[in-house]
Amino acid sequence: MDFEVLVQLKAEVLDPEARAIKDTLIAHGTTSIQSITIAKRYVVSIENNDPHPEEKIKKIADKYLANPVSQTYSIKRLGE
Amino acid sequence: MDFEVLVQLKAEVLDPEARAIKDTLIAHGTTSIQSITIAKRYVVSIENNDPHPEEKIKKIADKYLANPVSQTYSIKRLGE
Amino acid sequence: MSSIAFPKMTQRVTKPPLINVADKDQLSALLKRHKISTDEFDKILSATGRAPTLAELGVFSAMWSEHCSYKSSRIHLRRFPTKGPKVVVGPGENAGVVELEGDLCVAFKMESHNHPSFIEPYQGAATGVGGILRDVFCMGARPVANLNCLRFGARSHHKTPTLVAGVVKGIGDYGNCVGIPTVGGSVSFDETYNGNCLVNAMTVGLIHKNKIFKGYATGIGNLVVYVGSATGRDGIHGATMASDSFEDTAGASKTTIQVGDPFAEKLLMEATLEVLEKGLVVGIQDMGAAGLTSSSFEMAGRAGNGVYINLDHVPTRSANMTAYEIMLSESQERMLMVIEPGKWTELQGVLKKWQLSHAVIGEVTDTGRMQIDAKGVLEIDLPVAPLTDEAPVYERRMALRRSACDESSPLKKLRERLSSDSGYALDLYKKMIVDVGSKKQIIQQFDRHVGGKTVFDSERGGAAVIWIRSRDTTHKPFLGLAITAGCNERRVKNSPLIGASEAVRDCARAIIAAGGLPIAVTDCLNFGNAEDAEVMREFSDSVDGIAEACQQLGTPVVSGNVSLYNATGATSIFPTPMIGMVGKMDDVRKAVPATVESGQDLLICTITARSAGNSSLAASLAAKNANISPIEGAITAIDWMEEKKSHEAIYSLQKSGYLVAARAAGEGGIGLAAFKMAVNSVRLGASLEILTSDVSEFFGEGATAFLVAIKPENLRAARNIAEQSQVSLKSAATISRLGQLEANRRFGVIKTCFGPISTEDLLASFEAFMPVGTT
Amino acid sequence: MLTKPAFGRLRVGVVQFPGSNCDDDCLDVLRRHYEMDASKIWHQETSLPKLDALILPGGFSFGDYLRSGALAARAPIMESIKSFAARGGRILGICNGFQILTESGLLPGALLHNSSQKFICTHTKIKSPQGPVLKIPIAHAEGRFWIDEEGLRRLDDLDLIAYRYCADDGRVSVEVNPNGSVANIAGVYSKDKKILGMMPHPERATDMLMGGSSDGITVLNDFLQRI
Ligand SMILES: Nc1ncnc2c1ncn2[C@@H]1O[C@H](COP(=O)(O)OP(=O)(O)O)[C@@H](O)[C@H]1O
Ligand SMILES: [Mg+2]
Repeated sequence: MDFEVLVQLKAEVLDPEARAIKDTLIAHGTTSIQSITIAKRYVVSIENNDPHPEEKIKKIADKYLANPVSQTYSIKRLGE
Repeated sequence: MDFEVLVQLKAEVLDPEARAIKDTLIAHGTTSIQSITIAKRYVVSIENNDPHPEEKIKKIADKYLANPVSQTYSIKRLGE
Repeated sequence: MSSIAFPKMTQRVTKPPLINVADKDQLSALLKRHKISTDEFDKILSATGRAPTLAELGVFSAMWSEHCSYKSSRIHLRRFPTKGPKVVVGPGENAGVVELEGDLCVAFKMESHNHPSFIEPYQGAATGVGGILRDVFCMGARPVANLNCLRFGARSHHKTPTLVAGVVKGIGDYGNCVGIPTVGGSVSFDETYNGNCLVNAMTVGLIHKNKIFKGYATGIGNLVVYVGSATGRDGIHGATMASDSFEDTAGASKTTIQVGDPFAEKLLMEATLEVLEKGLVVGIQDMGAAGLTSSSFEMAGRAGNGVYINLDHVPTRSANMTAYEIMLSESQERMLMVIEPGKWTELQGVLKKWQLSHAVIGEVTDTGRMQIDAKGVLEIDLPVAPLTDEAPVYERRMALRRSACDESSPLKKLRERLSSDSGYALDLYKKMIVDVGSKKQIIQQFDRHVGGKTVFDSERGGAAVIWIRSRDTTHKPFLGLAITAGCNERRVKNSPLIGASEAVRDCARAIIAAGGLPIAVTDCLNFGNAEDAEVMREFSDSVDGIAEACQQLGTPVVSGNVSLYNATGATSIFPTPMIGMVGKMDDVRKAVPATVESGQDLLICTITARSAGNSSLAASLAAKNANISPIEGAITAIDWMEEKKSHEAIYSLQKSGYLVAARAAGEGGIGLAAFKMAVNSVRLGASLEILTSDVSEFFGEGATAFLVAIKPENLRAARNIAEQSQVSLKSAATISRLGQLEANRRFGVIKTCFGPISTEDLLASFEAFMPVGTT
Repeated sequence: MLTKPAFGRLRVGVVQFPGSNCDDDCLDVLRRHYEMDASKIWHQETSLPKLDALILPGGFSFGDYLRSGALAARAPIMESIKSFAARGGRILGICNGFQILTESGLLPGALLHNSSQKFICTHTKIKSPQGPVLKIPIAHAEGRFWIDEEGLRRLDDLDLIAYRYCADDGRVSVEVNPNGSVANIAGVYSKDKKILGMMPHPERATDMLMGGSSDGITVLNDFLQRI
């Protein structure tokens, strides 16, 4: 069973990398870019016979993948 | 118009971060994890009046967001 | 266009809403959130002559905060010796400056980022490094070295691994990217820091005497220029403004964590140094704590002028930011400059080259007031002085901590056990070694070589040595700096007065051991709750201890920082007055390392002043590892006459060229100091034999000043030299090349009077220093 | 072999990107040790002055955002650098400079996050196929050289592996691989051997006072001598 965990900076937290990429693209002449945001996408595959996969992935995301001080995350089960 | 660009290491390239997370999870007693993969997810928003947004995002991904030597990428247009 | 006049606000749309002082409940909630006492609010009212606006209240809250105003510490800090023939800029400026040789000066300062690092270790530590770098380069000094002093909770505490991993990575990623080598510091673990870690960062820079810039908003009509990253709702000071009746004006926003951008910092640094070199600004200050508020008020305050700012011109990152938010944001990598209008075009050229956003946001006025418009509303209209020079000063209550009843009994027992049970002694020794730990896992994450000036860094232990190596030929070609920082908090806890003196003395010893001459001191005074009378007494005594040592050593305090309220519930941290010291090296080729790196046969000797106090186990590393709290037992005051004799001896020994290595004896007694000195050669296969069999000397701290490594054939001559300074030099250990029998061992052996130690295991635990954690 | 004064007549440029931080260190060696009249070249230039060689120094160009070296590899100056290379110009990329060269396709392979996932600053021993063991420091977070098997074979066949991490005695083994690089590779040449990229910093080992090694001079001599 595959889960996608998307981890992203909270809204309004400065993302200097996204800013630098955007600025550089524009400086190099790429037009009509409005914004760039960056997230990390984890795909965690859990054995099918696990009794509580949803709980497990939530715990993993909470404890290991996202930093609650600065980040938010979302979980999606990927199509079979 | 928003595009998602997912950039990932090629399958044959070791991702030490993914491995470290998996190892830590297992060491801390989390069972039934089969695999973890990590990708970087860019959401690039392009102005609606851009005449060739698809071409543009492909060019940005090709030229900037992914390094063809070690990475692969995929592009998806995000729902309106 | 060669100059620009700032477009003044002519038409104000509305009057700003004032706080309703009649609503007592609401007012007291508001004051509580802003940490303003009712007495202080009365002072505010008399300064403003009316009820303040919300933004004004925020400004008072920030400027009168402990962090900005030093209100609890100020009366004590006055006791520091701050003057001296080498002092060019003393405390009160962004960094202290002392003369090194001729016009060449050193600017340096240490600052705390404890609280943010505990909340978010990576960003907290990173932005701490960013802040201290800006303090130094905004004076026009080019940073050449970073150091950091870290204190974490017990290794076994569940938070410790994550904190260590995050803080170390944060410091490394920031300093490495800006390109300033991180060459030294200190770190230790103790349960006293379980709820309050300490992250103190220090930067040392080089500057020419006639090119020192200060934070003065001088010249009526001069422009106030904002430079650097845009302002977001980052780390807004004090509480968020959710007060019902103010919702409309306050925007009720959530504050977000401060994120460091070392790339932006590097650009800001290059631009600032270029702008200052070209003389394009009159005054400059970084926007550190309390951001635009403290930088603008302090610059105006120092110059005795007023400043007008229109916040509509401030580059912002978030939409609809209120005056309150813009004024109190602590977004990183920003600078405030005051320039003559005629310099605008040239300034803009430099800032554009370095891709920095910038804007004229105001001008210097003769009103003596800070007047700030936003969206057509005069949000702030305050006299400057009450917020700066006339900020409240408190003489907090002090009380001497009652000491434990039978001070010496646990120590007596420890001493007896160590003398009678060699298995126990050996175990305790190993425990101490592992507790101190190799700093390798930390320092490998720091670029220690960028800049090409590093002669000795943390890899060699002891003080760092930096080779000035400039192309400027007015100074000696091998001129350098010796730099060190730290403090032994257990000894300060034991006796704040003596322990703090010792912290200064130990820094001086490290510099002297490296071959340097101590010049001046910076400090970062980390203490607990200022409203706890015993804590304030610890603070006051520590100040006196530092003052005494600085007086004795001729090393004035030229900059520093105070961090109070490092407490969790009723428990305050051990008093931790971190000391940073800079010394001069006339010839870095003659620098003496603190470790031996070769397998050659050597003698390790102690340098002990004749009437030095007894070695004491009180508050020692041995006591810590035997779980004896530092409150018990006493340490003896420093005999400065004798101390100076040992310094003299080291200088003479250096001149003689006999010193292969030298280090301050410091914590952990001769046992640990000998281990530190020899560990790298043990790794190469040499063996270390510690000859000392006296438990007090082996484990105790206090009596021995230095350890030196010399060739055996030089013993007699070296002893003669030491005796001329009236100190004794005795062999305490030997390092010897491996013999035939041991030739196939990977590491050498360590022998002590308690028995031999298997180095394979010991070195593995010594190096597995960092609790494993992820960021 | 050229003598020091002969080196001194070479015209070498050091390219400065925003975030470069070893540009001054490189210039310093060229000026102090080789007595060259070397100069910096700003990344926004669109043409190069007349030069014998270029150095792309270490640092964190554009903050190393995106991937280290990626944004610099697309900077305006790179077009002229590519034509300089095409004309047979010599280029040395150190650390971030190496990353820029692989990102721009001037050198093969890619430089990925160290397998430890941590920045590492330490002294390493490196060795060219025929040369002596050299002590040169490294300082990087993304220095794991990666190339596919075929690419590695090609590097080997054409003798394009410039330096490998090795032990004190010159032996190449996993134990002395600081970052997980394929085949312990620390530096590689372009096909025509005119471009060299390496993670270790030769400019940081040009005086015995700098960590007890001046082996970096051997590396720089070797590079300059090929001009
Ligand atoms: N947090 C730190 N950051 C950088 N360097 C450090 C840090 N902590 C310790 N060091 C350095 O590591 C070396 C060894 O430190 P330590 O174990 O305290 O022994 P020493 O007695 O030599 O100071 C010293 O040179 C010190 O400056
Ligand atoms: Mg120390």
